[in-house]
Amino acid sequence: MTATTVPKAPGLKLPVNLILGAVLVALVIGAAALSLLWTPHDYTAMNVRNKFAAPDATFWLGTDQLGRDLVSQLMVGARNSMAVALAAVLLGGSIGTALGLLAAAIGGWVEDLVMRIADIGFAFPALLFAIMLAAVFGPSLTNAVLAIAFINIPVFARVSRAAANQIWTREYVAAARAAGLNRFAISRDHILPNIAAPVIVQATIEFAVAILAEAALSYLGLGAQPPSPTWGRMLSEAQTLMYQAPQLAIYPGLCIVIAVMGFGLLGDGLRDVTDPRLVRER
Amino acid sequence: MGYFLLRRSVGFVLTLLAVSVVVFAVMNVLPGDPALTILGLDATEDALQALRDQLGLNDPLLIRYWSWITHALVGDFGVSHSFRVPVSDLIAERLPMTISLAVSGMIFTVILALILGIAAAANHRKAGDWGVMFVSQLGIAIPAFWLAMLLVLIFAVNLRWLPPGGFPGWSDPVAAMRALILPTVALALVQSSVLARVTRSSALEVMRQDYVRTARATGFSRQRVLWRHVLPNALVPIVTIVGMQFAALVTGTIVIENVFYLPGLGRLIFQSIANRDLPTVQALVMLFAAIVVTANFIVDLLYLVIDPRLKARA
Amino acid sequence: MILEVRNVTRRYRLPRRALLQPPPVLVAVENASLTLERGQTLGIVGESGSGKSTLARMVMAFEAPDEGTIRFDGKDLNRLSSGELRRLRQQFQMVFQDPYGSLDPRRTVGWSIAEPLRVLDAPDAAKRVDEALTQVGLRAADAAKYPHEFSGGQRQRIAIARAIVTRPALLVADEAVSALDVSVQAQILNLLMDLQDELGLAMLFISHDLAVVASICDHLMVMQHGKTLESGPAHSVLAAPSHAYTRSLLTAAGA
Amino acid sequence: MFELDRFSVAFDTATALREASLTISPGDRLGVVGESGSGKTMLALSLMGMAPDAAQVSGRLLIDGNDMASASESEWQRLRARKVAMIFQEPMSALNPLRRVGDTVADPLRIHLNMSNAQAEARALDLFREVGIPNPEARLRQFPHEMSGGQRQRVLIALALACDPALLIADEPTTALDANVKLRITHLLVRLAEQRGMALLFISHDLASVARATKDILVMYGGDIVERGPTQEVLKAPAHPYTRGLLGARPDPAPHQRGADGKRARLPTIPGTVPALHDLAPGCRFSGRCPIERPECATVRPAMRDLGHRSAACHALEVPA
Amino acid sequence: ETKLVVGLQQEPTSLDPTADATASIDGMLTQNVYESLTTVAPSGEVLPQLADSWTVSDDGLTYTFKLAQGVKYHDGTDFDSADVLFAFKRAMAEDSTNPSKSIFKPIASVEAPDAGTVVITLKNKDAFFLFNLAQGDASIVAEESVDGNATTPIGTGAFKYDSWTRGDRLTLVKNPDWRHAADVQVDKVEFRFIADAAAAAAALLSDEIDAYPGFPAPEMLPQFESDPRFSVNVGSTEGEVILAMNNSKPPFNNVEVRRAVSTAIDRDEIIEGAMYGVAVPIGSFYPPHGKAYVDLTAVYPHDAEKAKKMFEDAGVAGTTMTLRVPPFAYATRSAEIIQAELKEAGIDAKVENVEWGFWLDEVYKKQNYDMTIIAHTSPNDMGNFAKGPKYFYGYDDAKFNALWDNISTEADETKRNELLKEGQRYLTDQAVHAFLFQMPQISIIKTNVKGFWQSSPVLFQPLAGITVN
Ligand SMILES: Nc1ncnc2c1ncn2[C@@H]1O[C@H](COP(=O)(O)OP(=O)(O)OP(=O)(O)O)[C@@H](O)[C@H]1O
Ligand SMILES: Nc1ncnc2c1ncn2[C@@H]1O[C@H](COP(=O)(O)OP(=O)(O)OP(=O)(O)O)[C@@H](O)[C@H]1O
Ligand SMILES: [Mg+2]
Ligand SMILES: [Mg+2]
Repeated sequence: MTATTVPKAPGLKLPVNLILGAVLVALVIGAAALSLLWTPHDYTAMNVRNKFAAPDATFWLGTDQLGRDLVSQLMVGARNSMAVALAAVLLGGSIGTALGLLAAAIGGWVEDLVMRIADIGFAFPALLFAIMLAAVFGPSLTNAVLAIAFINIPVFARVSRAAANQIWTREYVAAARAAGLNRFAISRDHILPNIAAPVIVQATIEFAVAILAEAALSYLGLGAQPPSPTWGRMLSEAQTLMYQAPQLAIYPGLCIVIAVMGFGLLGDGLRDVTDPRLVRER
Repeated sequence: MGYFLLRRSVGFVLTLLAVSVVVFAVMNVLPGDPALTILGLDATEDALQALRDQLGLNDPLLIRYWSWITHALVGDFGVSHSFRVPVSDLIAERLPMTISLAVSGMIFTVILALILGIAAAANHRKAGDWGVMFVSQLGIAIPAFWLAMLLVLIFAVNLRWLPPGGFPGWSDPVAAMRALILPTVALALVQSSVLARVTRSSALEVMRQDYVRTARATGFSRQRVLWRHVLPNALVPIVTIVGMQFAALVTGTIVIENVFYLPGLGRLIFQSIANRDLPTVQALVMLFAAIVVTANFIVDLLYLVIDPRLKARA
Repeated sequence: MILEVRNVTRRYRLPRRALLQPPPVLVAVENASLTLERGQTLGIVGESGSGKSTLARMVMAFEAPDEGTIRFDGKDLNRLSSGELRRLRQQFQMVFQDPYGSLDPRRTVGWSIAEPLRVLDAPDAAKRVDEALTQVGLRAADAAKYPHEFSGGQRQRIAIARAIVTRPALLVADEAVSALDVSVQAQILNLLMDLQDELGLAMLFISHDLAVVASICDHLMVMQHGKTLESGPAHSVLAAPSHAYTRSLLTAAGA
Repeated sequence: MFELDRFSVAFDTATALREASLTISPGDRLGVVGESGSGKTMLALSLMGMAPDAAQVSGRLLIDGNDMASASESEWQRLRARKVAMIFQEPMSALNPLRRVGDTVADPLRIHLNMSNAQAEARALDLFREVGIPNPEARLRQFPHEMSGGQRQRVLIALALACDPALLIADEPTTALDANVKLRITHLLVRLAEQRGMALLFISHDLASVARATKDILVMYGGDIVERGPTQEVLKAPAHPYTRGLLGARPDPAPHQRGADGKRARLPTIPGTVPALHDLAPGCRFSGRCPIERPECATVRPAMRDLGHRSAACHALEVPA
Repeated sequence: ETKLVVGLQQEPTSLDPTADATASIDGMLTQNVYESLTTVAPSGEVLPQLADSWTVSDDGLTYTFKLAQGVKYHDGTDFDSADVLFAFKRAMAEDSTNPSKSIFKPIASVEAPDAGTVVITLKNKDAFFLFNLAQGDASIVAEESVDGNATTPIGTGAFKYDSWTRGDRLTLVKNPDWRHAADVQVDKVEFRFIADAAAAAAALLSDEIDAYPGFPAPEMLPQFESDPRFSVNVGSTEGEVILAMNNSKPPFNNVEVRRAVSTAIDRDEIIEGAMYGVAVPIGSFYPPHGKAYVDLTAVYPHDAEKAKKMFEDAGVAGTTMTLRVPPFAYATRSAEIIQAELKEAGIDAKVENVEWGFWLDEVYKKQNYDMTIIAHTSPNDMGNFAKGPKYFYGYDDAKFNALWDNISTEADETKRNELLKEGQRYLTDQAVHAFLFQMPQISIIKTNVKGFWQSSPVLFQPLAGITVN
């Protein structure tokens, strides 16, 4: 008697964006992971006299302005940029989302307070914060991550609060209250999973922002310290080489685009397969 | 509504106050001596000391903060340490640039995003939709300064259609608008891509609503339904994001103003932080905070305009 | 007496019309009183906006009345600490109107049903979920499925299973069958009656459909604009309504 | 004037309407009843040319003799509102919350009938009066959230009537309303249909409303039309076992006392639940729940059998007395 | 009307060269808007300016200047010896914030016997006195207008200040009343502040600006060299780029360690990698274009193996040293290469790119560093090494202090040059720092613009001699 109205399983038809996104992300993460074990050359090995070398059998993509192997630099750059972006987004995202959830859960003056703090975070130049961290703890990639995470907090706080407020009006939340759950348990069990979609979308956007923010901080000496490359730093260093060696800007730029698009598509795809409403619609 | 206004105004003042305390504290724990930055490596110690006295840097922190905040309350933001002119003059000089840029960026963002987002929603799961989703994903991924360089290379250096940078001021509106085109695109493309996606998903959400079906049943064309019924209802989430984006555009000017050598606030705050010009940094951060809070406030008011139902909840 | 609502009033402050005027106040529920014994069903009928759901929310202690008291099993709900209230909540549960909105789409049905048990740390949670599912006419295996895999009627059964899994003394059903079609509605009503017989449930049954109320309620309360128009044993109210509104409802439903 | 001929609406995962044949002529008032998911809404949407994009439509749909089954969206746009109009189930959400209701009603008048703003507004006012909205002048300028459910439903009716359609489809127009309002709306629809000589397709699972509103009735189950005939006759003496089950399940407003054992009488129900529409059993959809099931029911789809001026699709049909 | 548009990297925050060290103030205004008693030719030769002529007493301590006649400030007030008196008193005062107060240190007194004469008496001989007087720090400003100079500079020069749009541009117009106004061809000069090198290149390539002296990106030169619209000049500046070591702290208080560092570095590689070959290596602290220059670049030839051994002998092999680098392209790029070179010699250098304010505070003020890279842009600044242990070099050497005393008081040029050579040799021998290269002055100038100095012994660039076709 349990003839449920399960629609015929749509096979294993995963959305294109999910597959494409997963492939791109795997590519980037793979390269980053591989760089821990192996790179075609020592990424710090320079040979100034062989700068801007054209691609050949030894240097697959040629060399950079100091004669270092571009492939190796890009691989190690993948590792560093991924670390920055993922860490910053995870950190800022989780704090921000937690704040947003808290604001929505408690409401009233707490919500006001959290949102005003978020305003302050919005208004406060990340640059100033990065300089402060560098000044107090010395410049490092970690501090760059912290600074970027910091600018992410208010963004996620806003997005998650808005989404959470909507979910709080749903009847299943009232049902959970009736079940005796307190606000924190409800936030954890019901609100968080159901605001995942907008939060994930925001995370993919912030992911791109983080990679580029690191570049901007590196430019001021507040990001990754030499000799570790990041894509952002490679890109900003290649700015003035646009006319002479455009490939030095194109490759890291392409890497950034690939990584960001990969995570973006993956995020879209994940939302498409996890949102039951979209599943139903299909 | 009155209560709402009151609560927001109190929030506004408290926010600015908190910002001022934080900036003041941060600027003071930062290593870096404004006097040394101004006078350079060859300055003698007594010259430095004299300048510090002049700038009031030798007073205790609290006294400096108190004097600053009491003056700020009456609209006097002090004299810039490095430029030696009233900070308010500095800001007044540069504000038009940044506002022009941010506003044109906002206009560009909104128009492009609405067109693309609605077009994508209208062609849900068709080529147009995929196209917009792909292009917007790309738009998010392209670094702003990188895009800026590319635009300059193509449109200023090679084609010579537009100037590579600089801002002639509004006395010559045509020149001013031409000068704004490239920076606007570089500044706003990312935001526009983000907004296009928000527009699309929020339009799709609205298109599932019953009243859209009613409108179609009334025999209206797709276009009419989209612009008359879907868009206005999709605006609430769009406006939320737009409010955040305005703040992002204002802060985004830091990079863009450098690449296009535009005389705006972004570059000013960058310089002032480097110069440890406390009064200027302080005033600018307060200004940014005010802009952010005001933008959010305007968004809240816009909700009321957009959605008559919300008037009941304010 | 399991539930006693005494002289309860609930006002909502509406937005100010002008800056200097005091905000208008909407009295959603005015001076409402009711009592409910174990194993009995009280029906509340009334037009849309008459304050039925507001009353239900107050009984569920989701919001507090501005005046009056609500006692559950002798305890004043609004005097309890939040911990005590949470522990007491297993004793009174609610079934909502919307069979689609009242289940978290991202959780399996079993998870949702077990939710009140987790709060209690009940050791035999899995067993009780199976039991509850069987009681509402579903299978234990259905626990692993997601809400969107069920029909509206089945979801309402799931919602009821969640409400009875803690073996509550009181069930508040706010328009629990309004969204269902006739044959499913009949099944659910029968189910509620079965449960009442089996568990000795008291029920607060909210509806705007007199026919439905008539088939299940012992007592009846008619509301309009927040006021209680009349109340009493169901058969006497239905047979001899004292208020014109009740009469009009009856004529509309009959005929 | 409207004719469906072996018309089907199918999705990848379900057949929502299976080879339905049906005609609607001017002045008809036809009720459609059936369990949730039986295809009532899909039938209505098909007549509006608004079946979901995902649906595959087959068969013929003739409107004034033109086959519209494969008509383009713009051809349909010309017909909607003027030839056929629809009011939807949920009055709370079927109105654009951001438009004043007067504008919503005036829109089709301006667009389809090229009325000026003033003309359209005057006409909207007339319509508001006609559907019985109190104080219509002021109501024109209100937003949906400022009106009660019954009033909103009237606005929707006014909107549907605006361009004087030949057929008005009402898809569960009263489900969300309380008994008084339900009654009034039902009477209003009947009155309007009679005054205007308009055909009415009244969809509901509330049998009492259908009984009041319609001359003929169509019973649907699992995508099939299982019975049709004059409303009063069908309700009095249902031919199809499903129709009988449906009628039996309806609660009646007389007070039910508890029995001697302290228990109350259960309502009669149809055992089992609606089959999933993707279980494309070749036979009768009702088989498995049917109290009078025969061996062939599971394998052979019963044809519509003519019973004088009514018909039903059942192998075990007892010709009513 | 002839208009010249000049791109500049740095925008000053004030327009008063006597109160602010920013080089671009001098680049725009010194000897253009403001004038000093003397001026300097590209060769470094001192020429008359507001002083028509001067005499020096035999003991080298008393200078008598005859002032130019009929000179007016841009605001119409007259120039005379009282202004000179005022300008010097102001710069020398206790509370003066003059960034180069050391210029005025040797002065015992300044007197004005009459309106056209100024007599300056020194406490001790100063070989650079007349040269120093040409600097912006010694500009002759008027008491009436001095307070406004930070924003509206008033001087006596060939160009008048017109307007300043902060963040964007500063405009000067020709002063028709200047003494030699007939020789000035340009009517209007617009300085545009374009900090970003790529933006500057774009502005040049799209004809937005006519000249960019001090172009910061040597890597972009090929683009301009191949373009017939531009001429690229690479000259010298007074900027010695050094890898500074903290002599007050181990391990760099050990001369052998410092020598090892000098041996470890490969100047050619650094110049190729950081400056794209556009720089002249230096072996000591003196510009190669100077008269007293000795080439000491061969004293510590690059030899990684030897350096490694030297580090081992000194017992520092395998240690980590921090290299704190300010945010200038020449420094950060050099740092990366030096890091690699030190690694080859067995030293792990931890590069820390720091922000400028941080550098000033931590490195310069607090001497909190092991190594850093910095360009010293002031002329005649070998005296830095005699500034004692508090200066960020942490270098205190009685022998050099005595030597510098001699140099700075020796009025005879030949003798002074000999002493300067000795100083160079001594600093190299002590390997106080690793001396890298002389900062080039790269100017990219439209071919139709003539008259920009190829090299510059000073920070200013007179615009009076520039022509635009
Ligand atoms: N949070 C609130 N703020 C302001 N007014 C409210 C609030 N909640 C309910 N109301 C108002 O209180 C009145 C009673 O609402 P309630 O939901 O109890 O009605 P109801 O009888 O359940 O109606 P329905 O049959 O439509 O569910 C309504 O006028 C409603 O608009
Ligand atoms: N977009 C769709 N994709 C797949 N199946 C659909 C879609 N829309 C409707 N259906 C299916 O078509 C069947 C008929 O739906 P329809 O809406 O006509 O039912 P109904 O009789 O109006 O039910 P109710 O009384 O609940 O309104 C349902 O089983 C439904 O699941
Ligand atoms: Mg309710
Ligand atoms: Mg339906």
